[in-house]
Amino acid sequence: MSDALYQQAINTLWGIKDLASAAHGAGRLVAPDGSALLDNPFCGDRVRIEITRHNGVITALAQETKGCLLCRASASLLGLHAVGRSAEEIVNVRQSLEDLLRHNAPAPQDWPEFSVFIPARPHASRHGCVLLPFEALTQALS
Amino acid sequence: MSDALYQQAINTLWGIKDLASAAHGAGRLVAPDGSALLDNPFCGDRVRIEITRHNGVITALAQETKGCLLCRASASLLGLHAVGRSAEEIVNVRQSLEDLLRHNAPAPQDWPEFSVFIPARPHASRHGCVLLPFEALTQALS
Amino acid sequence: MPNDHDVSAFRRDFPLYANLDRPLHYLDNAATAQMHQSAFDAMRRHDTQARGNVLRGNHRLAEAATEAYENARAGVARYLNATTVEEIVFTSGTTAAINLVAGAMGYLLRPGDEIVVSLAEHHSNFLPWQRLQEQGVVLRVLPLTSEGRIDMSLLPAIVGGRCRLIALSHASNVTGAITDLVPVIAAARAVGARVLLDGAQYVQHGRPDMQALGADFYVFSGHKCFGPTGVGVLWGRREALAELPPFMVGGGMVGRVALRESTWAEPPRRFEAGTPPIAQAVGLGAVLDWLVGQPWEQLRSHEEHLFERLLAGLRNIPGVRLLGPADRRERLPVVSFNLGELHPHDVCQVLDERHVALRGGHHCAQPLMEFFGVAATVRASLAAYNDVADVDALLAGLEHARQVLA
Amino acid sequence: MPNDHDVSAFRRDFPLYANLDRPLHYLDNAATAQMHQSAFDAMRRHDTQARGNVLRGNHRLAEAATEAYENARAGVARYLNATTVEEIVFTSGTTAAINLVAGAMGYLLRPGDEIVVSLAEHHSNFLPWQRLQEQGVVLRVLPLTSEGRIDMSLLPAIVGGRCRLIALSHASNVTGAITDLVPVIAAARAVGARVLLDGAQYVQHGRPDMQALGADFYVFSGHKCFGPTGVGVLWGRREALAELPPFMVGGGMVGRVALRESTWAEPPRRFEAGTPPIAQAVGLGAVLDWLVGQPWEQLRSHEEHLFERLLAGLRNIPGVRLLGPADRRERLPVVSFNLGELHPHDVCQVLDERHVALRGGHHCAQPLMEFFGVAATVRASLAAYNDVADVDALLAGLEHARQVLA
Ligand SMILES: Cc1ncc(COP(=O)(O)O)c(C=O)c1O
Ligand SMILES: Cc1ncc(COP(=O)(O)O)c(C=O)c1O
Repeated sequence: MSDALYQQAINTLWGIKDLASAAHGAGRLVAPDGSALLDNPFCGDRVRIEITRHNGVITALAQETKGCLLCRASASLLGLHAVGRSAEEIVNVRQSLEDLLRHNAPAPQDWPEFSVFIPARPHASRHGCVLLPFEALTQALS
Repeated sequence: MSDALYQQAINTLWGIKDLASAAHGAGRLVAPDGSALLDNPFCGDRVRIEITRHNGVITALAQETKGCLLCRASASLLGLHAVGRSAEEIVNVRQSLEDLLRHNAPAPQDWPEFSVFIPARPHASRHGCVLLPFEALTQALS
Repeated sequence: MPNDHDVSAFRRDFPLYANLDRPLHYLDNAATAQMHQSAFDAMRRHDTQARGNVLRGNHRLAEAATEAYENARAGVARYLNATTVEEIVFTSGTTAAINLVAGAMGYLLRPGDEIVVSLAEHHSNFLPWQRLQEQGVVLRVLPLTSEGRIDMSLLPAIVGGRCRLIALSHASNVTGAITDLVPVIAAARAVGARVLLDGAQYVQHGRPDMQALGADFYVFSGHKCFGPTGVGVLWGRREALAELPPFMVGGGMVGRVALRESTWAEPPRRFEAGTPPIAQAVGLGAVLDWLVGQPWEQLRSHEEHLFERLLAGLRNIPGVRLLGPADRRERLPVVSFNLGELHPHDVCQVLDERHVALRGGHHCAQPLMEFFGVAATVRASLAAYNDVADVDALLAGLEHARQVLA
Repeated sequence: MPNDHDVSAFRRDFPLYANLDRPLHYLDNAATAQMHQSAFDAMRRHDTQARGNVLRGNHRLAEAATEAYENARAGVARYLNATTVEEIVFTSGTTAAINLVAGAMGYLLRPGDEIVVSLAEHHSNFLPWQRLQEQGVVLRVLPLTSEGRIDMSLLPAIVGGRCRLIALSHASNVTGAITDLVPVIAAARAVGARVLLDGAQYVQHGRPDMQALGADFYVFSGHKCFGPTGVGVLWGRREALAELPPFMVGGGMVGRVALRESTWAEPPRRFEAGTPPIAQAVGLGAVLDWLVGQPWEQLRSHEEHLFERLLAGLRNIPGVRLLGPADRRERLPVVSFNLGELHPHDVCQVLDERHVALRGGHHCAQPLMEFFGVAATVRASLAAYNDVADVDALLAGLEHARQVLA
């Protein structure tokens, strides 16, 4: 890895770190309509997502994440942007995230922070960390 | 393989063929003291050995062999030379035969026909064919 | 020659042929085929540039190893025309793959459930099912026609309401007979039974199409289709794999492990306990990527032409008894025979002196040998790198064996 | 340097090192070690000169393949100081070998029989035993001391009259802790139980002596001792193997196969169903032939020197928590640790950018992670080709990670 790339990775890591530390939506809901608890079998990481919804739209989301920076940053993004979305939109955005990681797709317009995950592209073993919160939300919605 | 070696193999094969066709000791005993039925798991070959003995010495031997030339020649040798031997002698001679095949030992003086098996030395997969009747006799004696 | 297959060009990519210090007429392809250059190259590249454990680490070698391993899975899926890569499980071979399915199903079967096999199966597709008898499963055996083909007229009588699985070879390793799958799949569907096909022999001679065949499980070995030893494949239809518990358990196939109880990963990982045969899977993937691009019409017509010549020559040798279907189109280029009363081992030995590699024995198919009333046979099996000289050396050698041994 | 081990000379025989296009500090040897030249050479020689199926044919390639395969068996027996070659069974790996013993014993165990393992086991030496619970076998788990060593003071309480087998790692893949075998063997002998040792980690660092250890089964994998993937070994004491039925069944391991019932071959063949990983066994045999001649004192003192440096360096990093025995002599050069609250995956990622290959995760030892109260750790594991630069790169990288991630 060139020094430039390396420096970029570090910078992005800071972006990820900020997102992870912000921990948007951290906590539990009192009376969730749906919830899911998911493990990453490779590292024992664990994400719990709880939601309420109304008329098919997410009205509240709480996440509890024991995981790496990538996983926590990803969960934090859900806390930031998931409210107001429908199940369908979440399925699509999960796909966009996977496409960004696996197929070099750009970040979708309304989730611009996805670009912090671009340096994870060559690290297929980490894609699961990024996707885990979105998998959990999809499950909580179904 | 050189033509000379090849010719030698053929000639020896004739020796084996003669021994096999002679089928010394072929048949069954009316009242055997010991018997054994052994299979070669690779080809389905089968040898039955029956013996009578007196004072620890083989007094009669019959063999029934469904097998290849090597196996039949070997059984035929038992028909020729086993009577009059003790169990101990048979254990030793079985070992001599194995040594001849695996460790380039010469044929023992009182079983000179063992030398027909010398061309089988490089063919480890055939050693079992040659040894099978001797294994069966050892088992019949025990 | 009726077609354009250039054997000597084709052989150039089989390094064993380049290393010979004496002639070789290799006609034991049903036991093990020679390995193609693509497998050598892919394995060497892997072991010198991307060696690491898979699915476990996130350093670059581990990432590269995982990528290579998963690419190999995709290559297998392509060759088999599988619906998804998740339908591909790497095993250590055909035998391990069949034991996997039998062992896993063993956890689900109840006494009185039935498994149907045929009398023509290789021991590897017979014993794992026979062994389920110990837990009260009933083994039902399809009989054969006089040609050694599975007698399909008896399917309705034998495949009953308790049948859970029909396990048959796609093609016989003794006679080359290709199983007529249409009635088998129909009979299984009628009672809700699964179908496993043993493709160990078939895969070397063509691409089986998972979406067209209608089976639920398909198994084969790397070493018989020009790939490495130590690796094989279980293809399983998604629903069929999903309902199976694991067979072997250990690292890499779990959800959570707790002291009292553990949970399993989804297929295919559920069935790949421990470090898989990584380099070997990569080698097999490369070979199948090569095979997928072969001009199959041409290869097949080449094999058929040789096989025709071989069968005609064998029929001309006095005292030869040929086993298997009379119609060449119903079989792979594999033939078993006996030369009068001559013992197959003796025949093979004499032929080996003439550089013709055959196999003599029961070919791990003792029930079939018994059916034919023989202890053993001589078997010749062709691959796409064989040529007319190979066939003619065999035929001449048999004439010679008849003289020497008779 | 306190000894004469010449790392750069040693590395020359590991082709991966010659192929690097960037630095590599490979410290993931407990997952997979790099492959030695002898294995490359032996496998290539085999596949280009002696490729054929084993134990089955009598043409020259098959004879040569069988000879190479059986020579490999002899090489393994020599490395392990086994009594006879018949005590060596080739498997596809450690996990397969343990599943073999557990599956075969499963046919013999009665409800209420007990199996003893420890809390420190790799999933591969835990799940196969845990699964026997389904048939009424009782799993008893040896607890650990605070250092993560097996608490031998509890042996008498846990190894009772119904104990049939004690299955423990010879050395832990997480902490490197070497199991104190003397009390284990004594406890097993006292109740007539068998002992299985999981040598997956140990074999890379020394020769375990089967005649001295006193165990009944010993298992390991080729890929962790500089050999190929796709092959492993089960050593079994002659009487111990003789009493086991087969695990997998199929071609090559039978006596007679009949429609109703079949008989099995003697060990080791009884346990090698189907075509074995021939080339891989040959590669492993070559590696062990090379290892057997290594100056072990020198290699070990080299590893110890590096490990000392590594441990001292780790202890100097603020916030590092080291797992495992404090006494270096009680462990292999393998260490797990955490850096404050930093996630192991993040740490490994930052280190990978600095060309240091580590492993982060639960290391297929979730019960042990739970014991230590962590979800995952970072693990560094040394091999004889590592050098001071590798250790220093790791230590500097960790400092850096602390700054970047904290
Ligand atoms: C102690 C221990 N046991 C068992 C295994 C399993 O070995 P394999 O994955 O080669 O089957 C490993 C390695 O993963 C190990 O470290
Ligand atoms: C039809 C058939 N099934 C199963 C097998 C077993 O394959 P393997 O020995 O590679 O496991 C073979 C080959 O030996 C075969 O020809």
